[in-house]
Formats: sequence, C-alpha cells, structure tokens
Amino acid sequence: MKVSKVMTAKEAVAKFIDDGAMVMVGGFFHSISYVFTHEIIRQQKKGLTVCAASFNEHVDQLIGAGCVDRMDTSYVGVEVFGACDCFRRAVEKGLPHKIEIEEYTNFAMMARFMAGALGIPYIPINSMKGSDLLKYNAWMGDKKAKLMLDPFGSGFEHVLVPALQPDIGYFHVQRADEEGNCQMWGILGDAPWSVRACKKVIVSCEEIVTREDIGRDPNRTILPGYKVAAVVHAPFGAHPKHCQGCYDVDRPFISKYIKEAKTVEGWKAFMDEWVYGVADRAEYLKKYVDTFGMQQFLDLKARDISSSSVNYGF
Amino acid sequence: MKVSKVMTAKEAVAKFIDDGAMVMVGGFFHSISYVFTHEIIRQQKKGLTVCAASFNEHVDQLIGAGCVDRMDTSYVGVEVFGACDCFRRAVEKGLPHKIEIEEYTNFAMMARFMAGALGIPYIPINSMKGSDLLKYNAWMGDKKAKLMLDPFGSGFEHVLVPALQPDIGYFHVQRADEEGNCQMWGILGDAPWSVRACKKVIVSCEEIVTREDIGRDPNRTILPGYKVAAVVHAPFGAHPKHCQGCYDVDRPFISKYIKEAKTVEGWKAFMDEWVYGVADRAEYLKKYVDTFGMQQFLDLKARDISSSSVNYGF
Amino acid sequence: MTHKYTDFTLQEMMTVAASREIKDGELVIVGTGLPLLAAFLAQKTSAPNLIALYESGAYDCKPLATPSSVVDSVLVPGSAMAGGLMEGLGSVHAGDIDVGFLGGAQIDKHGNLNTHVIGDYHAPKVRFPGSGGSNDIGSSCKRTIVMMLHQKQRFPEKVDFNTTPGFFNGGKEREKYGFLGGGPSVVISTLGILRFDAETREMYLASYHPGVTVLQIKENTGWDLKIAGDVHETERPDPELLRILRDECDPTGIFLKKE
Amino acid sequence: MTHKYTDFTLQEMMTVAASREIKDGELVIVGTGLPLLAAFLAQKTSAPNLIALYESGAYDCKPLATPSSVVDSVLVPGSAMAGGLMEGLGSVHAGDIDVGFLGGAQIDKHGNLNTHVIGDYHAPKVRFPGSGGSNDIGSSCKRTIVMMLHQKQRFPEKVDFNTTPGFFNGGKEREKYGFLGGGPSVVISTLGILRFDAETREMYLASYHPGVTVLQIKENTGWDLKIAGDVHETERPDPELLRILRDECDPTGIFLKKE
Repeated sequence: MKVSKVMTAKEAVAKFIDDGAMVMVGGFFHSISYVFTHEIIRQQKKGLTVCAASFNEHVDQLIGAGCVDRMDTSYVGVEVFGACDCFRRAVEKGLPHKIEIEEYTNFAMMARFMAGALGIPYIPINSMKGSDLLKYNAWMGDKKAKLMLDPFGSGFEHVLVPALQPDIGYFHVQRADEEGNCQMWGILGDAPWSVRACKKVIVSCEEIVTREDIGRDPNRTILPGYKVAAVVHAPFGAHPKHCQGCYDVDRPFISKYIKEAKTVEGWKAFMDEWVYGVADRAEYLKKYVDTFGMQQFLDLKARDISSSSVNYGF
Repeated sequence: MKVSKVMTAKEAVAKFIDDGAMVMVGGFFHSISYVFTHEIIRQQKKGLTVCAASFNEHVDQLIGAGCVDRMDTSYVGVEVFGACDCFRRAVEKGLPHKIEIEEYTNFAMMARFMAGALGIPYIPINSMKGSDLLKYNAWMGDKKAKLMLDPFGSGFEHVLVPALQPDIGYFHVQRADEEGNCQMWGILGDAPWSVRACKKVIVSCEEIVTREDIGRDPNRTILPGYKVAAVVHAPFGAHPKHCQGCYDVDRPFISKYIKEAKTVEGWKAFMDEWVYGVADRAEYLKKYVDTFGMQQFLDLKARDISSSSVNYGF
Repeated sequence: MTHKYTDFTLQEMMTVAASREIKDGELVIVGTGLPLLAAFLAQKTSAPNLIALYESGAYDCKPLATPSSVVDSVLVPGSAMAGGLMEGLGSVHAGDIDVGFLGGAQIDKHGNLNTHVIGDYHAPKVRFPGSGGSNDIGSSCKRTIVMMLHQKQRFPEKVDFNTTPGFFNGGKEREKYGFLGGGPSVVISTLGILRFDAETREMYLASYHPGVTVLQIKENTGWDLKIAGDVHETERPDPELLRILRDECDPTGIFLKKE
Repeated sequence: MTHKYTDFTLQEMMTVAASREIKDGELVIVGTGLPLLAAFLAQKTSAPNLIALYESGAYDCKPLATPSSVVDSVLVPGSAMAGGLMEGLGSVHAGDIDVGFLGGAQIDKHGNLNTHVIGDYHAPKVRFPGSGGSNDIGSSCKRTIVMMLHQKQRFPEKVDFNTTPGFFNGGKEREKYGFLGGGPSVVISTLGILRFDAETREMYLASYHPGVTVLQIKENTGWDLKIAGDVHETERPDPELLRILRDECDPTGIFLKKE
C-alpha cells in the first residue's frame, strides 16, 4: 500500500483549492461533486477561475457566493429546465461582482482539455469558425484562439484553440482507492480528458475500495492515482445530481434551487439553509431526510441493473 | 434488430478490402486479427498501403506475400524476440518488391488516428523534433509533417502531423453484436482511435453476442456499430497473438515463424503450410491441433479471472 | 383522462413535423425536450433503424423511461455504448452525424442562431447559456433541424450574437469556411415550417400549422418573410402518431404539457 | 540447479545497475526485457512506491508472472488501470513520466540513439524496427536510462540515423527545442556505466563493470571516450538482490539466460 490520500472534504479544499487558482469542475450535467462545491463556498474561496466544458446550476452557487472571478467554458444553464440566475445577475448587473467569461464551444473545451492532458500545445478545429465566439475575448486576449490557414493545403482556415491545464480539478466518481485510482461507469461526460488535463485532482467518491478491488476491473479506471492529491469518501456526494448505479437526479430539489435563486434574497435563504447552515455533507444529508422524509431520500436510490462480468484471465 | 452485418472472413475481405486501399491493421502486439491477415494473403490483395501505430510479425507475412506497397507506421519488429525478415528483405534487397515507408513515432501515429477520428485536420506534437524522422519522407512528400513556430508564443516549434483516415480498418475483439457494436477489454493498445479513424471497419470476434448483451455493459464498447461494415465470427481469430480472457500468446509458434522466415524458402514453406494450404480459420485450427496436439491447443486457453460487476441502475 | 387523438397542441405538431424530417437509418444527435421526443417518435414509426446518440456520449439507447436530460442515467442500461463528450461530439466534429437538432433565443433570415445574449455582448439585456454543443452541431452535422418559438423578437433580420452560423449573409458565404456540415435544412416553429432558398439561402415559409394564418406568421417575423408558391397547411399529425407520442414517448409528460 | 549469488552475468549486472537509477515514488515507463526486470527489482527493493506503466496503456501492474511483452495479458489482472497507447504514451508526451528506458542499435557521443538503419537510409545495410515509442520517451520523459550492448560499431561518434535525439551535438543544443524531457541521464552498457558531462553533454565513463578494464571499454567505443577522474568499478550486486532478481523477477528465465 502506498501512502493513503484519504481526508475530509474540509481538509482537501483547504489544502488544495487556493484563492485565485484555476479550478476545473468535473462532471457534465451529472455526477457533479457537490460536496466540494459546497465546501468551497463555506470556506469562502476567492478569485477563482472556474473551467468546465459546460456548467449547470452548481456553478451558479459558486458565482452567487462570490467565489468566481472568471469562467472558461461553453455553457452555463440547466438545459430546458431554467436559467442560472446568479450567473445572469453577475453578467447583466454585476452582482455580487462582474465576472469575465472566456467562451468556447463544448467540443472546443474538450479539445483543449484533451490537449492539456496529452501535452499537445493547441488543437485546430472546425467549430467556432465564422461565429461571434471569435469576435470577443476576455483575459486571454488574442490567445483565446487563432485562425490559421491549413498548412497542409486544404485551402480552409481552422480555429486553433490552446491547451488547458487547470491548477486543480475536482470531480465525483463511484469508487476510488486510497491511492487515488478512480473508477467511473455510465455516461462519462467530460471525463477522462477534463481531469487528466489538471495538474492535480481531488476526488470525492461514493465508496473507497481496496487497491485489489480496483485491480478486479482495471478498464473502469478513468484516472490513474498519480494525478490525484486527495480522496474524499462522500456517499450521495453528487446530490442533487445523479450518479449511475447509486442514485437518480433529484429534479424537484434542483427546481427548488432554480426557483429560489430567481431573487438574491431567495438565493441567500436557500444557501443559508442548505450550504452555510450545515457543517458538512453528513449534516446536509441529515437535513434532507429531516426535511423531506426518509422515503423521498430512499426513492432516489438506484435500482439494481447489474452489468455482466468479463474474464480478465491470461 | 437492425440489418445483420455477419459474414465470413472470405466474404468480408472480398467485399471491403480493395486492391490499392489504405488499410489500417488494428491491434498493438496483441489481439491482431490474423483471420483477416491470412485471408488477405490468400486473396492476393495487391498494392495495399498498410498503417498501424506499430507492426509485429503479422505485417511481415503481408509483405512477404507481396500485398504491401506502402507502410505508414512507427515500428516493424517483434520487440526483443527477433526481426521481421520479410520487411528487412523488402527494404534491404527489394524482395519481393521495394516498399515505401512513411515513418513516424508511436505517439505521432496515435495522434494522427485521433485527429482522423475526431475530424481534426492535424495535431502539433513535441515528438520527432530534431530527429531524422523529419529528414526523410516517402509518398507524402512535405505533407508528412510540418514544423511550425507556436502561434501562441511559447517561442518553440512543434511538429504538425496530419490526420489519418484509412479507407478501411480491421481488428479483432472479444465480442461484437450483429450490428457491429464491438466490445474489448484488457489492454486496449491502439484502440479506440485507430479504428474510429477509419472510414469503415471490418471486425473479427471471439463471440457474436446479442444487442442486449452489449447493452448489459455499454462502457465496454470500443467502437459503435455505425462504423462497422462486417462482423466475422472467428474464435481463436488472433492466434498466435493473445486475446485477454480468451487465450494466451503462442510464443513458440511466433518464434517458429520468425525462425523459418529468415530465408525466403523457409518463409514460403511456413506460409504454404499455415496460410496458403488451409482454406480458412477452421482448417487452420484443425491443422494446429493435428500438428501440436489438443493439449497444447487447450493450454493456450485463458484461466478464469472474472471481473467484478457494477450497477448500471438509475 | 381521455386523450383525443385528433386534437393536438402546437408542441405536438412541432414534434411530429420534426420526426418527419428524419430518414430511416440516419444517425441523429438528440438534445433534451422536443428533439428527443421527435427522434423517439421517428424510431417507433417511420425510421426504425434510426440511431440516436447524445453529446454526453450515450449511443443507440433503449431507455426504459423518457430521459429528462442528455445525461439521464436511464439512457445507459441497454445502450450500445456509453462514452463521454469526446465520443458524442467527436462523432459530430468528424462529420459522421446526419442530423442535429438546434434551438435558441433568436434565429435570423439566413438561419444564424443566437444562444448568447439579447442586446450588446458586453452589457446584455438578457444573458443566455452560450453555445454548449450547438455551434459544434451546426458546424459539422450534415444538416440541422431547428425548433423555435415563433415570436417577432426571436426572428430578427440579424441575430444579436451569431453563436451557431447558418448561412451567414446568404448565398455561398457558408461554403468558404469548409464546414463538414451543410447548415440548417428546416426551421420548425410554433407557427409553421420554414426552409431555405437553395440560391439565396433566405428563409421562407413552406407551410403554416393548422389554425395559424400566413399573415400571423409574417407579423411574428422580424423581416419581410417570403412565402413559398405552394404554401399550404402543415400536414396534420396522424391520430396513431399522436397516440404513440403521448402514450409511449412521453407518458409522464416531462416535455409535453398535459391539459 | 543451485545459484551462486556472488557470481553474476553482465546482463544481471546491468539490470541491478539500472534498478539503482530509479528513485522511490517515481513514475517509470518500462519496455520489454532488462528494463522490465530492473523496474521489478527496484520495486521489490529500494523503490517500493515506484509506479511502473507500459506504453500499451497498462498502469501500476501487479503481474502474477514475468510479462514477456508490454502487452502481455498477465499485466492486466490486478493492475490499477488498463487503457491504451493514448493513456500510456499520452502520459509520456504530457511530461508526467519521470523515467523512461531506451535502447537501440547505436548510441553516439552525445546520447543520440538509432533504431532505424545501419548505413544509408535509402539503401541500408541493416534495417531495424524504427522508433516505436522510443522517440516519444526520449523527447518527453524527465530523464531516460539507456541500456546497450557495448560494441564499437554500436558506439559510433555519430549515429547513422538519429531516431531519438539525446543532446544532438552537445552543449545547449537540446534546449532550443523545448522538449519536456531532459534527455539521457545514464547509459548502462554491457561493459560499464556512462554519464554525460553537464556542460559539453559528452558521454564519459563513470564506472567499469567487474572484470572489465577501462582500456577494453575505450577500445569498444567509436570515439576517444573520456574517463571520469573518479572512475571505479561498478558496485557489485548484493547477493540478496541477485536472489530476488533471479528467483522472483525472472524465475523462468524469459530474459535472463540461465547457465
């Protein structure tokens, strides 16, 4: 056994999320590490640049809490179900303060993460061409993207997007071992590229398993331990988002947030109740059960649809 | 059920491997589709450009048989175990005829496949810089690679390598369904990028399973059916290479080939016996058992080291 | 509750119209909401060999219930492949996908889409989510189907922000960019079906939905909308289609409002 | 067969010397043969926290038997990750890997390696396999350990083909390329251990293996090899190390010839 990286979310955020850091927030509309998101808010981290292929309402909470100065992304919304109103207030009214946004497309963000993960300096793509995404930039200036004529002679221009290597990333998986080997299944979303791109990653997981358990299905490993700085045990750590095989999305709870966040006061009340007012994830879950009842909590739990097994023998 | 793509290797090779085509040969020192390789030789395909990140002795058989005019790769050898002597004879003596070689590194080949798979026109890398790989080129001329100063201002040059989109690819997997959805586990080698880069792929597999079986573990799918033109049922189809969970490498048989291929006559004798002299894979396997005994054949079979199962429930 | 399969909402009309745009055997990248229902409907009726994939990486799904998002866990069991964005959007960027669905806050005369801002980019009146995968889908899918709420401010002559280019200023302008995708082939709005002139690439009205007039559509469009010579009422949904749509595609009414 | 753990072959000497070059906790990309045994030996002795990965995509493996290649199935069960080349070589190209192993047909005075041809590229006397992952490892691993058969024709002043650049013509020439990797740190040959001068980047002899003379090494080197002021005999393998190497790392003698 190598040195254990297991610690609490409080310790991991205190130790690895620095004010002013570029932070990759893993998960694509699912399996978001809400446990870290809420801890970052409670620890009042400041001046963060947050990046992700696409953001849902979790980043709205970070923006409302004043943690975010800059965003590097393609999307901030909740699909057809509503708007991120803290994001809108920040952009439209400068509340709680103005944020800068460097805007790409979803594929462009993924290409940038992939480049970062593989040590490729930039990637030429066909997306973004001719669009107003190329008209505007923020802190990156003319290093946001470059138009270049194909040196291989197709006669067309491509958009070169630069590699992205965030200082730190966080994400949530079904299981990890104490050395940080992370396994994930179901839809993979932005993984593995977004996490592999980060200099270091902190991970929350439904279950901490042994190194031997990891070795029983090594194709499920989405991130090797050497990239991981901290492993946090956090059952239901993605709630109200879903985590394949563990629990379903809690859409009523997300809708409740979206509705209450329509006003600053409503947002504050929600956050006081569910973030600032609880010490950690265990208290949050207890509060959930106290508020909505054990049955509603248990209803979230995934049914059993077990995968088949394969033979790894030699 | 969509239309079945199941056919024999004979049919698949006749239908989808055209003389003069650029053919991607999948597998990285393992899980090579020998069933297609031998069928291509029997059907005396001509003027092929073969590409792969790295090649083992299987390509040596294609070269010796005169199927190959051009190679686009980083490596032709058998690691520490011997040389590919047909390859050497072709390069050193022009036997059976001269071949052209476009040479890259392993990572460069993978980057080119990845680019091909993703519609990225070229990829800038740090490998190959300053090496003699940039001094020489074959049919691609100055489109083999371009040196370009980083437009994002690092001050360094990178090597731009062009996307590779072979006309057709072939590879071997543990299981596929009739629609061509392919599942693989163990070391993935050049997959998925090499196969995803191809315009079309023909696949041989240990087992044809139902579409429902595929759906019981969708994270194992390495290539979606839409890319696949033909599915061929070929148990032991990678022999003498190994296939995780099915059978181990047959190193004595590979050594036998390497030894016999040291002379043109030895090579011809081996090929007459094991390729030209058998009609198909079933005959090949029968011959193997007749020659080496059932016990040696059974000894290749993998022991059972079953994976754990995961829950895909929602 | 009894459903009348001869009455239908405009949402249902749009979904049925969109399903008709998909040919059997096509690869379709599907988003949340009506596009998802349109693809399901097509799969259950006219296009049984359609393959639906999602930008999240789920491919050829057989969901046991209506997915509420493109990453819904229900998409996974039974699907042919569960990958990530690089599998989903990678197939798009490679030009492999036949049809993509798009929508937005604004679409203009030449099919350019805006999902960014109303007003000035730096001081917007309203801020929307941004591109996400829209620009990728619009740039590289062989063709796109756009679904829009038909209101004058949503159909301006020129979008405030061109998130996902259609035909730019019309004519051959799109061609100079070398996109793998051909651009929007149809706009299915709450009022009618609009297509693009093959030469000028200007949007025109092809048909008006039952109960809607051409005048009403012109009044809700921000430029002098051209009308097809053979303009006609949009073909009404077959009652059997409506039944499948309501009872099989969205039985719990996630996307289709129940009366 | 009884092993004497005080006698050893030059292969064994090389393997032990290579294992000494790895620090505990390092990420090491391992190839077939002696490098694989060196990494195993280090892991079992001085570097228990070493993580070995393979360009094929296998990572942190706990093989139940000695793997005969970098894609041996035995590497998979119990490993922490089974990916592909993009996982293995991707980590290399990203600059994440501390140590890589290299070898070749020729190495020259400034550590440039040739795995391509002897003679003219277009009309070679002997053709070798090519780069494979060598150039990638040499370009981007933090440092590399080179293992070579020490013969005059294999140690020319200048390689016939520069497959994997070391320090080019010496001095600061490597630095102008912006590689993430620092180049070769040591050459472990069948005759001795050679390192590179920090200024000139010229290879010099640091130690000679037991039973080998400095003169013998000079005679088997294709240029006027410089000798370290403190040149000495290579530290002999500890008998316990030899036991572990023979009995635990390669018990069936896949790579180490048995007498």
